[in-house]
Amino acid sequence: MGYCGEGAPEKAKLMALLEVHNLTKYFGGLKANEDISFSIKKEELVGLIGPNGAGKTTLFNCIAGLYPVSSGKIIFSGHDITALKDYEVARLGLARTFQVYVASGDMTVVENIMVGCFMRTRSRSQAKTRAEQIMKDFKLHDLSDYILSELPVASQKQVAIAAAVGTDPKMLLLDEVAAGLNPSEIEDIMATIQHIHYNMEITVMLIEHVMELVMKISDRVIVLDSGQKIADGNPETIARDPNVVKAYLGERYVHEHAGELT
Amino acid sequence: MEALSSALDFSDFPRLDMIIAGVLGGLLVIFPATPHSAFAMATMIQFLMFSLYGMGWNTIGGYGGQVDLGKAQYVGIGAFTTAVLMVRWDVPFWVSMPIGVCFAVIWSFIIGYPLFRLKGHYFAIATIATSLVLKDIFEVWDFVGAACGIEISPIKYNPPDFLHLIFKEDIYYYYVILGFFFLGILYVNWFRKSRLGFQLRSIKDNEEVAKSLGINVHWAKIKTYAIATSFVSVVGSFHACYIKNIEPEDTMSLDISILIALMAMLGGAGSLWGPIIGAGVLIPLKSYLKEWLGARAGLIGIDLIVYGAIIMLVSAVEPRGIWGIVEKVRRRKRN
Amino acid sequence: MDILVSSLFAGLLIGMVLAMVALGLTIIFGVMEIVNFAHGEFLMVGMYTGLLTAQATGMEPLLTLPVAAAAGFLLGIICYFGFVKFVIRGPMVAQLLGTFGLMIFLRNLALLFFGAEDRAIHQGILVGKSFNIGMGVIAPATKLAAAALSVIAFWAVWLVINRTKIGKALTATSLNPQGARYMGISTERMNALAWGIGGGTVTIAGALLVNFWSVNPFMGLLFTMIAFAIVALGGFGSVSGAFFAGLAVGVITEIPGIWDFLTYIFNFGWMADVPMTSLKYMWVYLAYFVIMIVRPRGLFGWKR
Amino acid sequence: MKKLFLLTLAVCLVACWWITGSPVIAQAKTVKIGAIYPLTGGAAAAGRELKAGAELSAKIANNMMPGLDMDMAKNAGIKSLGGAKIKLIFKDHQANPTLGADLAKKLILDDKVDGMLGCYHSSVTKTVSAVCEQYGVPMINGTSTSPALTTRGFKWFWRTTPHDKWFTKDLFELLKGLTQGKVKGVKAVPEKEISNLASACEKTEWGSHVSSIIKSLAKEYGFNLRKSLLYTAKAPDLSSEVRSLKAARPDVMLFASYTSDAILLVKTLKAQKAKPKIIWGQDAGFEKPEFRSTLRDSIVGILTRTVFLPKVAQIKKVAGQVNALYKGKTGNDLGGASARAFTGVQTWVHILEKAGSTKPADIQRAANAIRIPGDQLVVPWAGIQFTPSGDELGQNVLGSGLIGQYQMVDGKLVLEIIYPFDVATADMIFPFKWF
Repeated sequence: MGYCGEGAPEKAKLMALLEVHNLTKYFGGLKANEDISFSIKKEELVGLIGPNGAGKTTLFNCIAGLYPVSSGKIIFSGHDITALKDYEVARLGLARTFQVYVASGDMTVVENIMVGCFMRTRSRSQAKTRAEQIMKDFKLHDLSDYILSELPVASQKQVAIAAAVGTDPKMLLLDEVAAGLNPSEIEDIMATIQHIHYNMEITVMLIEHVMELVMKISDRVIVLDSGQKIADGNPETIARDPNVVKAYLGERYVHEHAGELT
Repeated sequence: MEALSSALDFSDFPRLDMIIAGVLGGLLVIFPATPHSAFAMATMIQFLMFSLYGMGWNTIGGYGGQVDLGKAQYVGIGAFTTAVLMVRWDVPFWVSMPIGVCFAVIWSFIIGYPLFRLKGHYFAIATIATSLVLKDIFEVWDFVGAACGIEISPIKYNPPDFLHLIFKEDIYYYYVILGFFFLGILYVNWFRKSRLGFQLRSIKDNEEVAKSLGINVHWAKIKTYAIATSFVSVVGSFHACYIKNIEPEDTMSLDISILIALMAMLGGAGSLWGPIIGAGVLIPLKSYLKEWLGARAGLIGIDLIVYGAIIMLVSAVEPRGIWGIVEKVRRRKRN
Repeated sequence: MDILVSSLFAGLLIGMVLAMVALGLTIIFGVMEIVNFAHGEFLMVGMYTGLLTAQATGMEPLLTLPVAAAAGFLLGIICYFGFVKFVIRGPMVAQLLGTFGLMIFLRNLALLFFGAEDRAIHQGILVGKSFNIGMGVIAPATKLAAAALSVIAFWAVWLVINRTKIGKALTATSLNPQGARYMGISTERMNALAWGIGGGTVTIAGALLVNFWSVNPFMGLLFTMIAFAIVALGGFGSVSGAFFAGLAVGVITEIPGIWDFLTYIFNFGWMADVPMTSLKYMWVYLAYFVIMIVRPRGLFGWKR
Repeated sequence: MKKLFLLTLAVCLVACWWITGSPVIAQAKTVKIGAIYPLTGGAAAAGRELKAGAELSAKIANNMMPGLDMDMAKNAGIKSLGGAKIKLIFKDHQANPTLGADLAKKLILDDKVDGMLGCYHSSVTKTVSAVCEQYGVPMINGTSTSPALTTRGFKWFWRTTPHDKWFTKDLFELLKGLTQGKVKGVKAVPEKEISNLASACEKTEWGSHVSSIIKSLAKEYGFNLRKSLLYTAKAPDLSSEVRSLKAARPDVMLFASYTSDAILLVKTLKAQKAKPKIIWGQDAGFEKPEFRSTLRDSIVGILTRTVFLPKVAQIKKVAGQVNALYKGKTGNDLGGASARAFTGVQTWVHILEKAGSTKPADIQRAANAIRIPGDQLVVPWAGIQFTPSGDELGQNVLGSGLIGQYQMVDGKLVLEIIYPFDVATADMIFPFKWF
């Protein structure tokens, strides 16, 4: 469908925020990402799915500047961030969370979020007020003074997201925020993500295994399999895409149940 | 003047702490008025000096989690700058001290840049190496008196000389270092709540995450290392005027580095009071054990044996030191 | 010319013993990634054991090796079960702090028992004998014997690590403790064994060194640093690497001689004034620092 | 939780009030003298000698000793002070200057001593004398030989022993004597045969000064100093130092070493087959009992400068008597350290007799005016008299040194005097060879 013929503000809203061109990443011999290209528009909520070892997290790390890419180009809001260090990328407004985030040390919840806020301000008081604001939005204010590492995983993930939001980013990369959470916690996380996306107007890209979550909240889903992008479209089409099904269920199953899916 | 207010603001500590701290602070101020032996006085000055060393170490080693075992080289830089300037050109302490800090900071940048590419054990050992290298250089460098070191002749000045910090009675030295001590506490109190402080603590927690939050980890570490350095260097300058005869062998020896680190680690690295508690426990223990068992019973080294035992115990039971235990107990009380 | 050759020769000789010193450290590190700051103190214990047994029994100092080895092995095991065991679970800071405590403890225990005087032995058939190999190279019999023995010991350890079942188990533990545990290897016992071997080898080195060097309670640290330098150079956890690195460091400690040689060649006035002999060990520390910066995994490192 | 706070509280309190030691009240009839010696640590051996020597001297001063031809043995205690007894308070500085200074403060302020004694290591003497100078407490130094000590213009510091410049001069006199055939039992040696020197000195205060003195004197006497190096006394190994000495092919090797490094040096020299014609040690390590007992016959022929040898006992009557007492007390003969410590205390006694009070000012006056005749002393000096002015303030001008050589006399290792030539007790072994 073409977006042509719409208003200027619309245009501004819909121009690409993140563009990835032919990104390829090798680890020594093995190919983690091969020739991946996609672009994400402002205020989109994109899901990135794929079977284990498909190279989703590697892709994130390349975008966030944790790994140097082997070849390809990454543009974020007009800047070429291919060669930038991770903290430089973060300062440009591309925040991310980690798949396994083990909090250690003695920092409290509020302090953790303040670290994020300190990226934009030097003043402690400003950072503090901002952090408190965020905690209110995330319904974390009653946890404020607890040591993070002593809280349950769910809260830790919430705080991690909150800290990332504290850097007030244009875009947020969420890596398996729902992994290892129970349904009700997943509900909360989902609410949080949607809050970030709709109320805070932050573009979100998330890796997720919990399908109902992805399918429910994503505007668009990108599917990786063994390092390659095999599909890209809205949830409904993805769900029916034979490649995707193959990727998830395997060749044989698809052959046996041919016909059931069309 | 946000910095000042935050430096003076201890409100995040429980009232009990503040009361105790206040009482102890008061005691420190009135101590010289009480009847005391010269030995007790010397011990107290040692205690204050090492608390300051510890505070300095604590910024990088405690809040930043970078175990630095090379602080003695900065004691040396501070001490020798002051001594050389005073002996050769009669420069007052209050001038030579900042100069010493400059030298120390410059050196800290020079070695800090490569040093912080290392982590953990590798970093710790490398700091020892650098410190020993500098010591060996000083021991053959005639300009700073080589291995004989430099003597600030007491008869060239007529005490009390506040400009050159040459006194006869220790009480003057006591109050000077006490002043530095309180300033140090305020500074660290500001630091731990400053942007850099927060960044450092999050680096200690998890460098990946810290980077993802836009922190330039390498640079943050180097900056803090310089801060720690200037602390140590200032006390080093004071040491020169207090001892009046400094040699690389006992000013820059590794034992100093170790002691500095131990003060903070034992008391509780990464907490404001940690280094002070550590020094408060170890220094009297050291000197009095030495005095009693060492000199009397001829059991030389017994003090350090007890030391070693304590250290091993702490590291096995509660790595976060005495303060760590306190906090643990508290938390158990709270929930 | 003579001075150069003889220095290099002496460097290699002492290097073999130094390699032996570092062996224990690298094994322990390889198996459990803990840096033992008390390593030099282990060496000191070895030297005292050798010295005291030799003086007490009046036997040939080189024959005290088994005693020293046994002592070191015990010391290692005791340290592990009595202390290290509790520290390895803790954070890195705790390990540093802990092994430091161990260092201070052992050092001053020695001070208490043996006093601060340097001790040296001057007995045995080898004392005072030395062979003139020519080119000005004079090899003291004690050093020759020490070097030879340390090579043999090194080779033996290397065999144990690479050829025997236990050795394989050790390697397995070092590569992947989890996996090793699944394979039914008791990592606990392997760690203890590593400490045992570590202690044993370094005390042997001590008993060798005491034949021509003097010992005092404070000497440990120097050797800890030397051992670190060697291990860094040879690669943390690499046994064969340690040997060659040892030789290299041995030569580094002979830089004064090499400098003399250069002085005689170029014969600039200022060269003679450089107090190289006082800077002897500085080069070792410098080497460590530089190596760590440019090649953090060590020259032959296979593990970090 | 409270407990822990109370603990820290307690410890800090301790620091304040714990040993707020009841300052010792100076009771009449004793003169307290603080003696800071290296009783433990690397030089503990020397420390024991020093302590023994000083104690013996105090004992003689405090009691009548009929069989002894010394003034201070004539009466018990100090007559002019109504028979006040000397009380020595020993402290252990472990060769650490900073610790030494602390101890000095403690002695002066807490123990209220009337005077000080010590400290063997020149580096420690430096800091301790600085403290004494500040507090105006008289200090007599009997055993530190760094020339720098008396050039600082201190008004409360007197040194009885001759310093290294003199001792080193003695050596060069001996070398000159060799070339002129003055030495007992050696006919004149051609100059070129002993013209090449090499020196190795430990690198603290004392050694580095000796090194520079050797440099200047070598120039003055027209010898050719091929190599002069400094080394760490604590180093476990000195082989590279020795090799570099050897490479200079010197005829004469000069050392300034403490005990353990002296032993190590000689061992390594022998192992390296070094072939100097003369090996000379600047006292300290080279005349300690440990040095002999460890190396035994391999030191035959080595020269050492000293201020006292058992041989002196044969020449000097007083020395003989004191040596007998000392031997009875410790089992060893008097050595350089013990004899000089003895003399140090003796000097104190004489000064106090003269002063007739323990007021610092009187002591200062007495010390500057004192003149102890040589026949009172165990050491072979012309006497004790301090320079009251000039650039060598408080240095004893009547002291002198000896040079001894280890020789085998019917299976026993003894130090024979070979310089000054007139009191030489044996033929010099020249050239030196390994036994």
